Amino acid sequence: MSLAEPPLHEVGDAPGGGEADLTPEPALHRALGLTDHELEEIRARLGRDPNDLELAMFSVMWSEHCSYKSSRSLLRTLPTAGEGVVAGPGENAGVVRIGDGLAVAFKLESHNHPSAVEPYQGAATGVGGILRDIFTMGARPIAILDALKFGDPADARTRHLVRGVVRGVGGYGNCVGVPTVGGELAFHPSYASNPLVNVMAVGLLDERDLTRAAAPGPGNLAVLFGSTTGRDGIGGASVLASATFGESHSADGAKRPTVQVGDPFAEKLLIEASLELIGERLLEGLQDLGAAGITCATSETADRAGTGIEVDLDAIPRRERGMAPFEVMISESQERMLAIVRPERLEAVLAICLRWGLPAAVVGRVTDDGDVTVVSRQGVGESGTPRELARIPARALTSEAIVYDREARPPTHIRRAPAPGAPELPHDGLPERGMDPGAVLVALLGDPNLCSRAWVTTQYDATVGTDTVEANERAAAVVRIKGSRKALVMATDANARIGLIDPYLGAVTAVAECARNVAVSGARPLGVTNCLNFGDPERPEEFWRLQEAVRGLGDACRALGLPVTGGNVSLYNESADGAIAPTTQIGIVGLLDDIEQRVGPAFRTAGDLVALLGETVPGLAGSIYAEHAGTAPDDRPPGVDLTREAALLAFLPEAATRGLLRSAQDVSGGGLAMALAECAMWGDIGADLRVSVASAPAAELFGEGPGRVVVTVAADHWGDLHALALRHELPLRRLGTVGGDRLRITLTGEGATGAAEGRGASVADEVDESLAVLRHAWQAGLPRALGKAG
Amino acid sequence: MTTYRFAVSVMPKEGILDPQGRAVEGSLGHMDLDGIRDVRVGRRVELSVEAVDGSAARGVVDRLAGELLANPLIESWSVETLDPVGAAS
Amino acid sequence: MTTYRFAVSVMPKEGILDPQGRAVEGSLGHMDLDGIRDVRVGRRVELSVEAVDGSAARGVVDRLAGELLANPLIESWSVETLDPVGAAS
Amino acid sequence: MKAGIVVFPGSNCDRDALHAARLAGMEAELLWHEDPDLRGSDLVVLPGGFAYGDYLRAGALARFSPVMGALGDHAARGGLVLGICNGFQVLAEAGLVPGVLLRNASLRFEHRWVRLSVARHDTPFTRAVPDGAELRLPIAHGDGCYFLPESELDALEARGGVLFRYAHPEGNPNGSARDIAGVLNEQGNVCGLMPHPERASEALLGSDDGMLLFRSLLESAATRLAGMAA
Ligand SMILES: Nc1ncnc2c1ncn2[C@@H]1O[C@H](COP(=O)(O)OP(=O)(O)O)[C@@H](O)[C@H]1O
Ligand SMILES: [Mg+2]
Repeated sequence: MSLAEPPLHEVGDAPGGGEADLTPEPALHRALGLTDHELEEIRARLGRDPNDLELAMFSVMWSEHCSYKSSRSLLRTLPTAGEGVVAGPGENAGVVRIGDGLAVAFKLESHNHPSAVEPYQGAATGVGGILRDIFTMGARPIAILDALKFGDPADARTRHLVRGVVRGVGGYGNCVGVPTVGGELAFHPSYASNPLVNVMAVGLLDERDLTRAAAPGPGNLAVLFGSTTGRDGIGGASVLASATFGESHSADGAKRPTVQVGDPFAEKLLIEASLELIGERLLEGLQDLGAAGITCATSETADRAGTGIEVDLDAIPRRERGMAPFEVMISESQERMLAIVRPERLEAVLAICLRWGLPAAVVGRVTDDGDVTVVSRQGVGESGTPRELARIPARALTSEAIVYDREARPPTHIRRAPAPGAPELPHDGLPERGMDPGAVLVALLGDPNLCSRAWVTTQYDATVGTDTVEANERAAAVVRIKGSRKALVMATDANARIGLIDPYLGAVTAVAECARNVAVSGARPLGVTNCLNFGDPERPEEFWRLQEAVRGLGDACRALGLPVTGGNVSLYNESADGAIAPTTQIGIVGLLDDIEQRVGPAFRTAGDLVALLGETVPGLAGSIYAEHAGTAPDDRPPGVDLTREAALLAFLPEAATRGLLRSAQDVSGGGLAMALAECAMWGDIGADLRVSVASAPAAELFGEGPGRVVVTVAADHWGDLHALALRHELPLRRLGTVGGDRLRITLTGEGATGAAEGRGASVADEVDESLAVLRHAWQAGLPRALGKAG
Repeated sequence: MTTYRFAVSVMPKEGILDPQGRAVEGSLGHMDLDGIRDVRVGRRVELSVEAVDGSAARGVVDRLAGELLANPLIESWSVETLDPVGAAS
Repeated sequence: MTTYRFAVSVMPKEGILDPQGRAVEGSLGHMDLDGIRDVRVGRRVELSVEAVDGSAARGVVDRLAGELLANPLIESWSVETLDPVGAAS
Repeated sequence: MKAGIVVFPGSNCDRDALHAARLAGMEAELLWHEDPDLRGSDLVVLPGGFAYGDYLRAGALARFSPVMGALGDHAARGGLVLGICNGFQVLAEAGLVPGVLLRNASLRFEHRWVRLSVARHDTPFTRAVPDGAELRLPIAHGDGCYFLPESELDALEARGGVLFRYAHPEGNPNGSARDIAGVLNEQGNVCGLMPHPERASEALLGSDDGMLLFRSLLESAATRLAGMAA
């Protein structure tokens, strides 16, 4: 099908920024990014001075990315226990049982910095990395969701990044044949020089295939298969070369590209070979190679099994000649896997790799000394006894790596959100003079953050696999499971605008919205994965934001009874213009027991009743509307009532199972009016509605307060639905009926025109637009925002 | 004004993985062609430039190659001058 | 056995639409580069061949180019001999 | 009837084709590209995907796989061959159907639902398609722009070699000459098309129009067998 290859390099500012380029310093450990304190800690763990190779291995394993040294203490507070969870944080991906002997594996991961440097390859290798985490567990990847965040779409640099990243996600995902069924695309100024590329992958496995990333059984062999090992991804550590063979760093840097090129074709072969090896029961353990390459894979698998691994450096298949030991040990060359194999099964393993055309080699063996050792015959000749180049206790590199308790300090003047049920403000204080709700709705439909994503999604193969039931432009994607009536429902959400005002509330809001998005289809959420995208944790304000977000994540998951099964942390998302908006990306997978009972978002039949489930709370801060209209200083984002969210999560599946719902659509970005417009556009049928305005029209129509769902119900089911809502203590407000080819929303009640005029504003008291007008605004939004967007 | 014709070669940088080259090598076995190694696949862009003189034209090509045709992070490029008529055919 | 290195250029034939070439021309506006015309985007493949002598090596390359690297219906190709070390960089 | 679905390294719609063939009631199995034995398949399907990553040119490397020789003989004997998307590209590169598939005019990968008009109903691939019926199928490709020199296009159309065309309202998604979405070889037993009938195999997935092709193949195989028996 092709277009797997990158396009001609796009016009735009030359890619740059992002990576820190270390210039050699007298003290090698500093040049490698280790502090003097960390060097002491290393000495303490070794009981001696590390040599250069060991120092390089520590420097990558003790990096924030691999060691989670700033976030570990926070992550420990997250709720991880849950019904059916068979693998949680600590594994490559979370795994939850779904019955019939099946389980689902899922995880979110970031590739922000590489994508800022080289958008196509950065995004492509991001997809490759998260897919490996899924099939390493023994699961066949069945879906990809991409959550993308950029700066102002009018900016040339942003357009270059958007095009590159979208092409990269598609170029890789389309080629490996895993459908990209959903995701997020958001624009916010804080991402201008630091885009976010978070990718979620979902896999399906037979529970018996669940594979651990461990290296048990001294005497077992470590087999490296997949691509060969090159000099890519060595980055900062390349300063070592100057130390190792006195090369000038610049000449040296030129030889070591920091950009990694993905090979989706190799990944596809890797998927098939790995799943075949697992299916044939040939492996004791399997681990993907990501950050810190072989060093990470060997130390993590050894540590998990309480064993050691001796790495035979000379046996590692290379792409280039003359690679230094440290280059081989920390190379981040893509599309590689490490398998732990019993000697008697080696032949069978190599045969399968060969059949799939994948280079494979025994690169070490499991030992009982708990150390990762690196040996080589170079210099001693074939006959001579191998030299030991490095010996480090595996756990010193992983579970016992350095951990920090960073200082947290709330920034001065941050606006806190009201506690649930706090007294309402008199009004939202927004300028309303001359506001025509119809015109505002059309404007919101065309907003880059709310409009159709077709320009992106048409570049992704969403139907490969013949399981995709719902994809894209939907609250959540629905992927059926062949041979059963079941389906998996998946969504990913974040809320940067609220996170910016209140990181705690930002995380809570994202969890609530994501769970709701899964539940509106009638599914029961199974678990939560997440990606914490924040700034420099060494700055107390930034660490406070991270701390608050994790607290919100934990509170929300506990209140909704959802286990956190895994995730990822991306820190130092900063640029000259400061840190990005605190971004807690949430991913949730839910289970639908009977695909036939799924509920879609679109209006279906004329005469059906339209109702709003949940209650509108005041507060417009953090909404897209507020971005257009401007918020008053005393305004706050709406709070989240987690008890009510929990009730929604219980109500929706029950209503769906009992067949009471014709449609259900979550109210979020753009508010109630936006949700109603989507239901109408997607169903290609209008509605005639009356909305009584309690506080202010803007809050009623465009407020993004959580806990609300637009539902339609056949007239003769109204009673039952109402009774069910009562039982779950959920307000259910009738708005009108489905029909016609216009969306008509008449505002009533003391908050409408009259009251508004009382406040000196003149508000048109109805929305009355044809579906054609709404659809046009919605579809034209993104191409316009990106400027023809070729 | 004279018209000059150039060919810009854009190749994956040394050390950068070249998936296409590897795939070609991998499939050669099926073609019973022996002895082929180190295959690298890149792009060749031919174009005409109208300019006052050769060095002006060359300047334009160099900018185009460095800023648009090649991605300096992963690709290296070189320029070759063709005779006005010439093409790779 | 000696190792020879070649570069094969594969270009779209005259009259074959070349959307990539058009795209390059299309983006020239953003770069205020004038006088560029007739842009054609093709492929350049560099490879080494081990053979008893130059003509044997050349024979291998010609076969590879004609049967695999180019599709005669839409592409023309030409071979250039490089010095063993050579690359586009 | 027996269908064999070829698995090249990088094929990714092989299991989808298997699923659709079985749904249609065929006996179907996967064939490994390095094995020249077609295992007595009446129908050979070259599935969608990215054989050899589509590196160099879509289908260019796959056409040298050992199975392709056997496929050529099968086709020459009048055996049925269906190439879907990447499979179409492989057939074109191998010269088993006329034409080439160039980069999409948009220069982008295009995934969307399209409508196909069916030019003939007297072929083994379309006999079960009701007259006048249009097929709703998804496309998912980066190189689907069908090309053939003008004169040859006329000849192709004259001999009824154009089987499927992109139809309105969605229209031509990739710039294909004369809206061509699928073609037939001279003998009419080898068909290549860019859209994915195997993905439109159940209403649940958005359409089951694709099954009309698989049912057509099942019927025609049945009548052939009957013919041989008689
Ligand atoms: N925000 C988070 N919440 C829960 N678990 C997390 C989070 N971040 C990381 N983890 C867990 O820490 C482990 C290491 O993460 P990571 O380095 O991304 O794994 P990998 O190297 O396999 O991609 C994983 O098990 C991951 O699930
Ligand atoms: Mg991993």
